[in-house]
Amino acid sequence: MVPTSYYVILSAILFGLGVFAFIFKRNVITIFMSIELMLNAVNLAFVAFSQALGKLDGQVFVLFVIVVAAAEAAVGLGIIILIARNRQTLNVERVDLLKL
Amino acid sequence: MLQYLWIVPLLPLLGSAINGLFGAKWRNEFVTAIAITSTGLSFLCALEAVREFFESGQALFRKHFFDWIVAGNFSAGFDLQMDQLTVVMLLVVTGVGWLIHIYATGYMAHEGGYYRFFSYLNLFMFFMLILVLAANYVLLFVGWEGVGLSSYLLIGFWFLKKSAADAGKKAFIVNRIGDFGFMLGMFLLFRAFGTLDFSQLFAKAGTWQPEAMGQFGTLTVACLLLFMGATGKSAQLPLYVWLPDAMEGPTPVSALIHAATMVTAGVYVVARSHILFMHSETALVVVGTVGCATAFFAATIGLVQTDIKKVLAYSTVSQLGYMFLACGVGAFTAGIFHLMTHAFFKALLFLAAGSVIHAMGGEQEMPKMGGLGKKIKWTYATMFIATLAIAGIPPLAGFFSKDSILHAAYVREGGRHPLYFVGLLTALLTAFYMFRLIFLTFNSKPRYDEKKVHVHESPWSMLGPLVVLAILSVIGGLMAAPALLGVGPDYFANFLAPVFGGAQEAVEAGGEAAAHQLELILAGVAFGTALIGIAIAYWLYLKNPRKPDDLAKSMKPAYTTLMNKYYVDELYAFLVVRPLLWLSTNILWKATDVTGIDGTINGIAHGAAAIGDGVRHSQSGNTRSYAVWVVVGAIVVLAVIFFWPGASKTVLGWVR
Amino acid sequence: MTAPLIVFFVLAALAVIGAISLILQKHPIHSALSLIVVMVALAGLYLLMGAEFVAAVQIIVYGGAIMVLFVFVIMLLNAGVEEHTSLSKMAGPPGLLLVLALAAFVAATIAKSGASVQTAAQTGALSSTRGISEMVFKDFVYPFELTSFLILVAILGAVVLAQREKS
Amino acid sequence: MRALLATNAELVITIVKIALLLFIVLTVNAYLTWFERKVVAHIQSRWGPHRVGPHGLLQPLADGLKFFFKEDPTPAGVDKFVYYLAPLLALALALTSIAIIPFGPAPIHLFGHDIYLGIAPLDLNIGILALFAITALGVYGVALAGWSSNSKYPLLGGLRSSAQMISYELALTMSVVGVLLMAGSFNLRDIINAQARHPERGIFGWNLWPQILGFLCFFTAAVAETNRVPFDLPEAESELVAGFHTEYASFKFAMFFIAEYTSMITVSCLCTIMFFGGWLSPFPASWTLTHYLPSVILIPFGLWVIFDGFRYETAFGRIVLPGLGFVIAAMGFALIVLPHQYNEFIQAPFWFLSKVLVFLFIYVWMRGTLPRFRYDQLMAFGWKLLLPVSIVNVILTSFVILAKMQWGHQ
Repeated sequence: MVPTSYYVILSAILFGLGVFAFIFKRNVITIFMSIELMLNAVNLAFVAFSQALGKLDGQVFVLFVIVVAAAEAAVGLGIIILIARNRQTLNVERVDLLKL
Repeated sequence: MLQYLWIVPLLPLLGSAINGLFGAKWRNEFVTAIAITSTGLSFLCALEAVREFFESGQALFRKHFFDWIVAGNFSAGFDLQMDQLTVVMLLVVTGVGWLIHIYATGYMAHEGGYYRFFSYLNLFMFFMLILVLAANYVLLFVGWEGVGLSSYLLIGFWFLKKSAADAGKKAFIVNRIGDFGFMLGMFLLFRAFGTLDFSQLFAKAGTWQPEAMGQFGTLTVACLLLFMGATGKSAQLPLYVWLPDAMEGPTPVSALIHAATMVTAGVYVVARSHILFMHSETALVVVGTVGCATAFFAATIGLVQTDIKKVLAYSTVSQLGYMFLACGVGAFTAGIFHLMTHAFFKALLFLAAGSVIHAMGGEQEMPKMGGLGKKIKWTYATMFIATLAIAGIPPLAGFFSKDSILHAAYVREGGRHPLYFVGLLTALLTAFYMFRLIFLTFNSKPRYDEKKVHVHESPWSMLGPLVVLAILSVIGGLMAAPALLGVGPDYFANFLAPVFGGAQEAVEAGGEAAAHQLELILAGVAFGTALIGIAIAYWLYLKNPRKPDDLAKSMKPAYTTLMNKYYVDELYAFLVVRPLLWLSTNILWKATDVTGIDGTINGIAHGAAAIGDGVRHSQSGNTRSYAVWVVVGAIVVLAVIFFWPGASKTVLGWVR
Repeated sequence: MTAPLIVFFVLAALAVIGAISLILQKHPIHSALSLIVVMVALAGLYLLMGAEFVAAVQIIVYGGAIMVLFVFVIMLLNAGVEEHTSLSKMAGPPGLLLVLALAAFVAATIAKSGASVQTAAQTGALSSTRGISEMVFKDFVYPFELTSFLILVAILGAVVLAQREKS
Repeated sequence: MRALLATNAELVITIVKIALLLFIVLTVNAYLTWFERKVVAHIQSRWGPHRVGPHGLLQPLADGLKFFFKEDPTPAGVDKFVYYLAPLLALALALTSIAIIPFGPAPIHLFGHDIYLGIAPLDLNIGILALFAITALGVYGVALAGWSSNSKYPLLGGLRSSAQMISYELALTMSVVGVLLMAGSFNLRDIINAQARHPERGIFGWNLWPQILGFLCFFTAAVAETNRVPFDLPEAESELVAGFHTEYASFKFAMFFIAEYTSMITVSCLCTIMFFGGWLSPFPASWTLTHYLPSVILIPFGLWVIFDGFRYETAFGRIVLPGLGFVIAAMGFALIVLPHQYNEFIQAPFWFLSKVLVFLFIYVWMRGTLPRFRYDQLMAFGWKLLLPVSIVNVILTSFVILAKMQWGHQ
């Protein structure tokens, strides 16, 4: 049996990497992906705890997270398409004005 | 109907609402129908309720309809109650009110804002009914303020006329002063008894120790404060000033509000809380003195007024003074009795005066009238009856009520009788100025241009109420007659006995036989004085009409003083109004409002702007900088969880 | 070193490497691919933990739908290699520090709590699918319906956003 | 050596199974191409391949050799990594998906081990879900291939395919839900056994009848998932040259090819399992005579092949065909003469494979007859017809099941 703390620490590492990507990357899409990475890390922690505690709530919650992530991806990518269409760039540093 | 007592006040409210909301578009007939039916129905309901009340034979009926205010240990429900006192007031209000409504349909027929007028009038009915039906001081106060409001609206009905608008404001403000005292009184009562419900409060108060003369205990103070409210509402010294000006309003309003019903609210309140007053010698004396003084004072002013309505107004003030005098000497029955009779004949007087004004095409100055008696017979007849009544000529209503008051005053303070004699003198004055009015208006030769003004009798919608009221003022007092003649009890007193039972013994002190003897003598004296007054008036205004002017010239200072109503308004203007204006202009407006409040608010706004201007620069618009901030926040949170020993446990708790 | 442990370490290594390459890759497509690797690895971990259903959903939704959407958008916008600006170069080291601090804190907090979590009952593989379905449709039925609405709204929003305004 | 075998027998068995399955699948693929070309040719009243070997039977071998020995150019400016990754991904996923299919109920007893037909463990509770997961990943092969080869036709193909596959995946998944509800399990074996609840009904116990809607949706969506006619827009020769694999040559192209045919097989297997009772015989279980059907089919077929071989023109054909025919006929005889349980054992795979064959034929048949959709038609069809219908199917099914539970006569 794998100790739960292993899973949790792995999820912590993944989360950290996600955060780093979130700060470090410049492409909107990649930043968005790093958010997904963070979500995944959290999901891992959820499942790990649910398995450790013998309760299924964690897994159910993961399902909800996934659903929300799907919705978020749909809307977010729509927005990204709009940005790319209006500003001809995907670099967040070039997208720092509210008005054009 | 007794179980659904709330219908009685509700009907006028409905009428008011309907007229107020839709009346503007309707023809006057509809508005009339709504107004008359609503008040009439409410009158019928009231009659039915009274019938059931007597059938049930209970001393006091009260019903809790719903909780209105419940806060902590304070609770004021929408409770209505009915006892004999309420019955009297209820019938007077609804009955007279209804008559006056009918009258008004004729009087206001050609006025603009017809629907508005009736909407206000019904609103007034609603509040007045609430006032008389209320079973606790809070609800009563609602009615109290409500009638104040509607009186304000109606006085200022012709709001385009500056004098009218000012009169409305004056009435409102002066009443505020009284209400201020009234509220303080309520607070004090609640503080002392923990309730404002009549039955509970009086039950508690009945057990208290009566407070002797000059002893200012809770009850005394409370009573004085309540009386302050009463003086405001019922136009007693020193707050009477608003009532004469209130004559700016349409005449039916003067009749209904400023003669029959609203102004008697003060008397009603004093009578309603008679138990409190009976427990405080001081309060009673104050009430009696103020009432007596007002009666005399107003009567003197009334002597010289030339405006027909002004005369009536001052007479109203003085009659109200009578009522308070009665209350002051503990004869609440007599007070209420006079209240009722006065409602009849004073309403009649006003309506008749209105009819006169109508006939004269809006002329109110008596010096420009005269000799109308032949032209408008009905008005003349009815008004003459009313005058006899108020002058105290037996066997009309006024005689009995006034007589019982004087008798009570005499009996109450055995030995010295200042109140009694002043009252008597006032009776004389009353008779005088009333007949002066009659002679100036109806009898002497015409002093107006017959070509211009063609005098005409009013329509029956106006005369009908006059006749009814005339009948009432004739028979209104007969209930007390048997007692006077010694052939039976005073039915009115017996009728009210359940309410004032406690109070009456004080009056009935002294042997029965002696009392009756005395009563007859006093009645005779009163009658005599009345006759003297009439005689003087006759001699002055019919025999040799030159005389009054000579008199006026001969005693100029007194005359001018009376003419200017003792300069009371000017006095108030100097003592109260100007300092107040100065205060509000310099301190409240310039200093507090402009400098203080506005300054603070603008300062806050500018501060916010400045801060925003400073912080703005952290908003670079660069997503990743925001991300950095998010991460920093997360780190701080984790640091707290990590370094604060208790927290990690809690986190575990969440994990579990 | 039992079989599960070996599998765990292999998958964990895959996940971490994938995440790192997500950061290091210059081209969004490559980042997306590395992210897919991470997700598949996580699905494997879920299987290892006996959460079969979650694993399947992870791959179907994340791998099969969301990431495809990403790839699709990247292709559609023909996103190129991301360019560097002086600012972005500058942002690296402090960001790294921050993240290290964050990871350290998380790890430490877990290390504190980990022991006690270990003591919890290790009821490993329970028939997750049936149980999950019962929970979703009994205990969590309202949140579930809510998510369905969320999805609907998201679809509409995406359509509204992405459609060219008629001009 | 023996020790190793003893300790990780399971591992060894699995590896052997995988190798075997790979070999079979690849061969079947190869001959599937031959089959397709023949059938289409006959539909179009042509002969099809008939030069290489008798009836062109060696044509697949020739093609294979050609794929191996052709030059393999890499276009300029492609994203190398992805360009190489894509075909691998496609092939790997296709082959993995087939590993989940169970081919028979009963194990073979060998070296004291129970060896089941099919690679996946018996208690793979998420069987169908795993399959869908793999199919879902299948998009990447096409999409990435299209994108990475840095050329407009492939890119269009890739875009089309990714859009198309996502769209039809929904319908695919939803249409199966009905079956899952009826079986109450994701496990493929459970699903098949659920259809055997009433052995006396035979073919009428299959999911096909209650789930006819589901079946239609499923099959259509599956065809779309495999990018086959009439949904082969990603590789629409007439519009996009060859769609996503325009830039691929020789073996990498072959990978895509194999992947496509493998997924065809997988889908056929799925249809069989989901709706056609898997390895169940269409006849009521009480009938034992039908158990000799394999022999009854094999023997005449073998005899015909021998006869056909004797009157074949080339010497090679005269040698090979009779041999083949003899083998087939011999198998048929063997099933009769050998002990009873062999015949019993062969029943399940026989039915399974024959049903799969029918579906493969339908695939080819459609390719021979149907025209291609237009892109917008495709999308409209997927979103506006398939998805709603499959959802309706789910609702109906669940209602019926609920009603049965309520008035429980089932």
